[in-house]
Amino acid sequence: MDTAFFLRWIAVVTERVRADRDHLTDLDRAIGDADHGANLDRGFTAVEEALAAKPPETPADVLTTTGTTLIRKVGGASGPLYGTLFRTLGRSVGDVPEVSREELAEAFAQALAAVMKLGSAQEGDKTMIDALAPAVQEMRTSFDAAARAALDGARATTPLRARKGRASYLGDRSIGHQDPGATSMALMIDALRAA
Amino acid sequence: MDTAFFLRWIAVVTERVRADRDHLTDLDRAIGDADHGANLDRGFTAVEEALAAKPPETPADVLTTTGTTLIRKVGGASGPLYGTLFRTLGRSVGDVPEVSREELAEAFAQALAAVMKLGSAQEGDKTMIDALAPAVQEMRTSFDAAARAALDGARATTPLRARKGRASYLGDRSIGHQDPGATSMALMIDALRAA
Amino acid sequence: MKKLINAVGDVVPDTLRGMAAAHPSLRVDVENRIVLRASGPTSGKVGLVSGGGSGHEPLHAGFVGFGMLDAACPGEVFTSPVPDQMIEATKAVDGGAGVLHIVKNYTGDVLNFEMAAELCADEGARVLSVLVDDDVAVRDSTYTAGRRGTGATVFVEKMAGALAEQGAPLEAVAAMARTVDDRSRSFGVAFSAGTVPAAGKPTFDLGPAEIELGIGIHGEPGRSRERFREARELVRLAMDALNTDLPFSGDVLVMVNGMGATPLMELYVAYGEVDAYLREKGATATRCLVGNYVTSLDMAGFSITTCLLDAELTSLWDHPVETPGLRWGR
Amino acid sequence: MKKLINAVGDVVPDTLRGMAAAHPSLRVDVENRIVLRASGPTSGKVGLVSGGGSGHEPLHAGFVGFGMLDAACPGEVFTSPVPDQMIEATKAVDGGAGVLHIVKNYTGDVLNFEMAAELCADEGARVLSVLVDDDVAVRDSTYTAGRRGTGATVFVEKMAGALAEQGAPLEAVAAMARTVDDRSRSFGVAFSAGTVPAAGKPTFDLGPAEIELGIGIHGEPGRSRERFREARELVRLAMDALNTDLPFSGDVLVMVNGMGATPLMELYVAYGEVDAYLREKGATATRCLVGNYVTSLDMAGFSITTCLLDAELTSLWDHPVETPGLRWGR
Ligand SMILES: Nc1ncnc2c1ncn2[C@@H]1O[C@H](COP(=O)(O)OP(=O)(O)O)[C@@H](O)[C@H]1O
Ligand SMILES: Nc1ncnc2c1ncn2[C@@H]1O[C@H](COP(=O)(O)OP(=O)(O)O)[C@@H](O)[C@H]1O
Ligand SMILES: [Mg+2]
Ligand SMILES: [Mg+2]
Ligand SMILES: [Mg+2]
Ligand SMILES: [Mg+2]
Repeated sequence: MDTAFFLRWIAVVTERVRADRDHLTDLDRAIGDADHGANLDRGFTAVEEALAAKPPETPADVLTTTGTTLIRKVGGASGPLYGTLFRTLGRSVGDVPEVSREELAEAFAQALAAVMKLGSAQEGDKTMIDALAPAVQEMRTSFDAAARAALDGARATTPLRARKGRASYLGDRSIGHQDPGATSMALMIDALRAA
Repeated sequence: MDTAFFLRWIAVVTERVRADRDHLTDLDRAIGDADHGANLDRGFTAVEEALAAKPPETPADVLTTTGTTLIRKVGGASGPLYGTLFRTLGRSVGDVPEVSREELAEAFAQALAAVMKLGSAQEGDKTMIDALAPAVQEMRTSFDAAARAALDGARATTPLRARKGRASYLGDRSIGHQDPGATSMALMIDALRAA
Repeated sequence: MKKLINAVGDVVPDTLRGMAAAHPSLRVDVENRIVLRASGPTSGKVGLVSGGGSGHEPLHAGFVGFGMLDAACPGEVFTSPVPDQMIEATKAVDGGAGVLHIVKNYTGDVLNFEMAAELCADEGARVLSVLVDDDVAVRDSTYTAGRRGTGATVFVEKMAGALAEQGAPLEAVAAMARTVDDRSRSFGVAFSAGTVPAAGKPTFDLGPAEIELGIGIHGEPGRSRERFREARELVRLAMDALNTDLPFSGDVLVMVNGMGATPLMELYVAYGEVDAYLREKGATATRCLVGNYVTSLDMAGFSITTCLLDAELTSLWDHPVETPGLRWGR
Repeated sequence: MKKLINAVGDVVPDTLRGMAAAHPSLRVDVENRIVLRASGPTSGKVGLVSGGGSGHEPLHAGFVGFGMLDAACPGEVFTSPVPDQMIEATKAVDGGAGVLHIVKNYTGDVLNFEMAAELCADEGARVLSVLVDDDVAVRDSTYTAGRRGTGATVFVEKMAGALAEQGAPLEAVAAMARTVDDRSRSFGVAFSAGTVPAAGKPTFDLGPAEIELGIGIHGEPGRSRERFREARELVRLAMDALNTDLPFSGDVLVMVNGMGATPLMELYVAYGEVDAYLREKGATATRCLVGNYVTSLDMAGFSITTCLLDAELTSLWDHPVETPGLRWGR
């Protein structure tokens, strides 16, 4: 997978975030503060501009610019978390023109660890980790399998009681709602298939 | 008409103000500030207490206590206006045990003048004067005639454009609503028939 | 109706009890509904008394203190107080230099203060009254009760209060109050009506894209109902109305006032537009207040009040003030 | 949605433009979203930086000035600011004595401030952080993100700000901030949700007799939905929650805070009940704030924050402060 692939991936994510913006915000209205869709849309719009302003030359360039821009523009919980995800992916794939699926899978494993460390969240805490962790497991098999795992993981957050982030303030009232961050994470993994 | 008559009159007014409280407030909501019913109810409740606390000995006593209490307790535009009405009635009938309908009619004429002077309102300004003035005209004929004239006068305020009081701020938007003060004034005149 | 109150009939005394507990600088007579400075009347100083319906907090009780009022008389919600309150207050603040009644122009306030002033004069007190009538939404003519008193009340109380604190005689304080009123204009816009506790429902209903232009502070509807617009346009509309009535020039004191349920954030957005408008007209906002000063219960909306300043007015505005609602310089 | 704004996307810069115009004491970098004292960094003084989502005005930008913050970093509405803002602010206020970050405990605020502090430290700046986490509605355990930071932020910013102004070193200022947080507790109640401009509708819907207990300041629902009650009961409920967590005794600083759409009148009614409750427990409200200090857009409701005072804290509270949102002593 070359630079163009990663650019397409980010483009698809940007487009889908824009399309799902209100849906993500609605999910966040139920158990958060009604801004997750707006946050990501603002972030990826800035990413789009950053990538257009200075066309990246390597896959790592795409990923690092994406991560740094998200950190600089999103704010909220998801900004540093998604920012760290993409920056770690960038750092892991290294300064090469092409990345294999195995290499990307390894980079995702490192990114998962970084995000879990930053947010000190575990699987089952009803966060984006619940979509990311199962996807990382399947990434070596295929993007299709990873996407399915992420979507299943996101859906499986519904019955959970949140233990991290804003939703945790709700206690038992967080039960019965799908986590917005897990939902957007599944969207991102799923976008790999369309890239 | 003796002291008991005037006590009955005030008692009927008190009772009807209480019953019509929300209606009067609703009229005031449309073209005022939604307190006319509350104002009069508060006032006549205080009048009831004042009359019970120190039973009056003459008609003038009933009327003056009523007027003074209204001034002390109602506030708003209607407090000083109704207060002045009853105080002027009291002053006019004088220190006698019985008052004839002619004497009361004369007292009402003086009260009308006092209220018009205080509020510098004319007939047709869409105020309580529009019920009081025609009633005063008919008072010498009969209470029935006076009551009819007051009710007609109150109803006739609906198409008028207010020129005094809060409703005047609305300009043309005051048209189409019956004036709350004219409505309560008609209620008071009408109560003479039941006293 | 979800209001943070106990019984509907206890709103005013409960509010006064809360104010008394919160502000040791005030002496609050809950039963007679009079709010005074705890320090008592200042000998040789003109006493300033104002009052009006409750529901406009911090006006008036929140402006009792050094450099502003000596007493406030709060009536029932949106209902003028009664003469007894004003008479007691006038007696309590008379430091020998006479007392000024600052009266917002509403029939009820005017009539009740008039009765009180007459009775005080009968008892030998020296009382002058000034009417505040700054609301340009009401045409001042023989066909209305005259312009309403709204936001300029804060300016009048502040600047007349400063002059009184500096030892000026009653006539001079009254003249200054009139000058401030003459130079001040207001215009208000409502996005939703407030709810009078005793009435239990909003004083008017607005659709999701409707607003009321030219509202007062008692929940009465405005002069016209129009479609909702963005802040820039609404501010321009209000400022045009003020500017038509009394063209802006030189230094201007501006208050962007929330009616009770408008976030401070939005008031700042509006203030930015006011500032830009004045620049366009070659005037300068040299002093301002942005916040909730003359409210109308939980009405959403705002009002803009302006006052054309000169050096004297500016220095009276800057004079120290120490009240629950306005404080600087000490 | 009727909001006094221009475009939904311009709310934060428009607010900052308005603040800049209104307060010459502030230097506002609208583009980078940083609010500083116009006077620049005070040499030898510890710099205080705070920040968080917008929509809580006057928090935080309204507390920049003598005796409180040196800088505020406003994020999007209800969204934590980004590290760039905090890094710039930290550089701008560093007077050589180090910088304290005052961070409300929300995952977003914590993560973004953490990243900023690391990057500042990399560049050689001396930065300490304190977390404000006063909201007793959230159980502080490994199963939550910990207690939220709400009303106590005002107390922390005020008292740590006073100590910094007096020339105390960074460690002492940080320790004081932690002490104030340790002694402070909050509880909030919503009558209606606010509307985030970008979302266009309220964050939750409540029936005519429903309230949310234990809300935060971001429009998130509370811990439970209950039936509406009178002020006395609601205050008792909130005060019981505070008292259970940290029993009241001695002198208490109290803030009765409106969430944005609650009339001041009602906040005074509530304050009266708070004062009575404390007396019952043998404690005394010796200092207080009643008004809108930590708002949640146009949410209707209130929060109560208390802090157990001692002589030192009282004197830090009384220390002069001159900010748009809080001012006394100068
Ligand atoms: N500690 C955490 N670790 C991992 N993910 C988290 C954590 N806290 C929150 N999240 C994720 O962030 C999402 C919320 O993001 P967003 O709404 O953009 O930020 P905020 O909560 O600051 O408003 C949640 O749905 C959750 O998936
Ligand atoms: N200048 C006036 N002269 C006579 N009646 C008046 C005048 N102004 C107002 N009113 C009467 O008072 C009524 C309103 O009374 P009320 O609602 O109790 O007082 P407020 O207007 O102060 O709220 C009006 O409906 C009108 O009939
Ligand atoms: Mg969110
Ligand atoms: Mg009325
Ligand atoms: Mg009234
Ligand atoms: Mg957020």
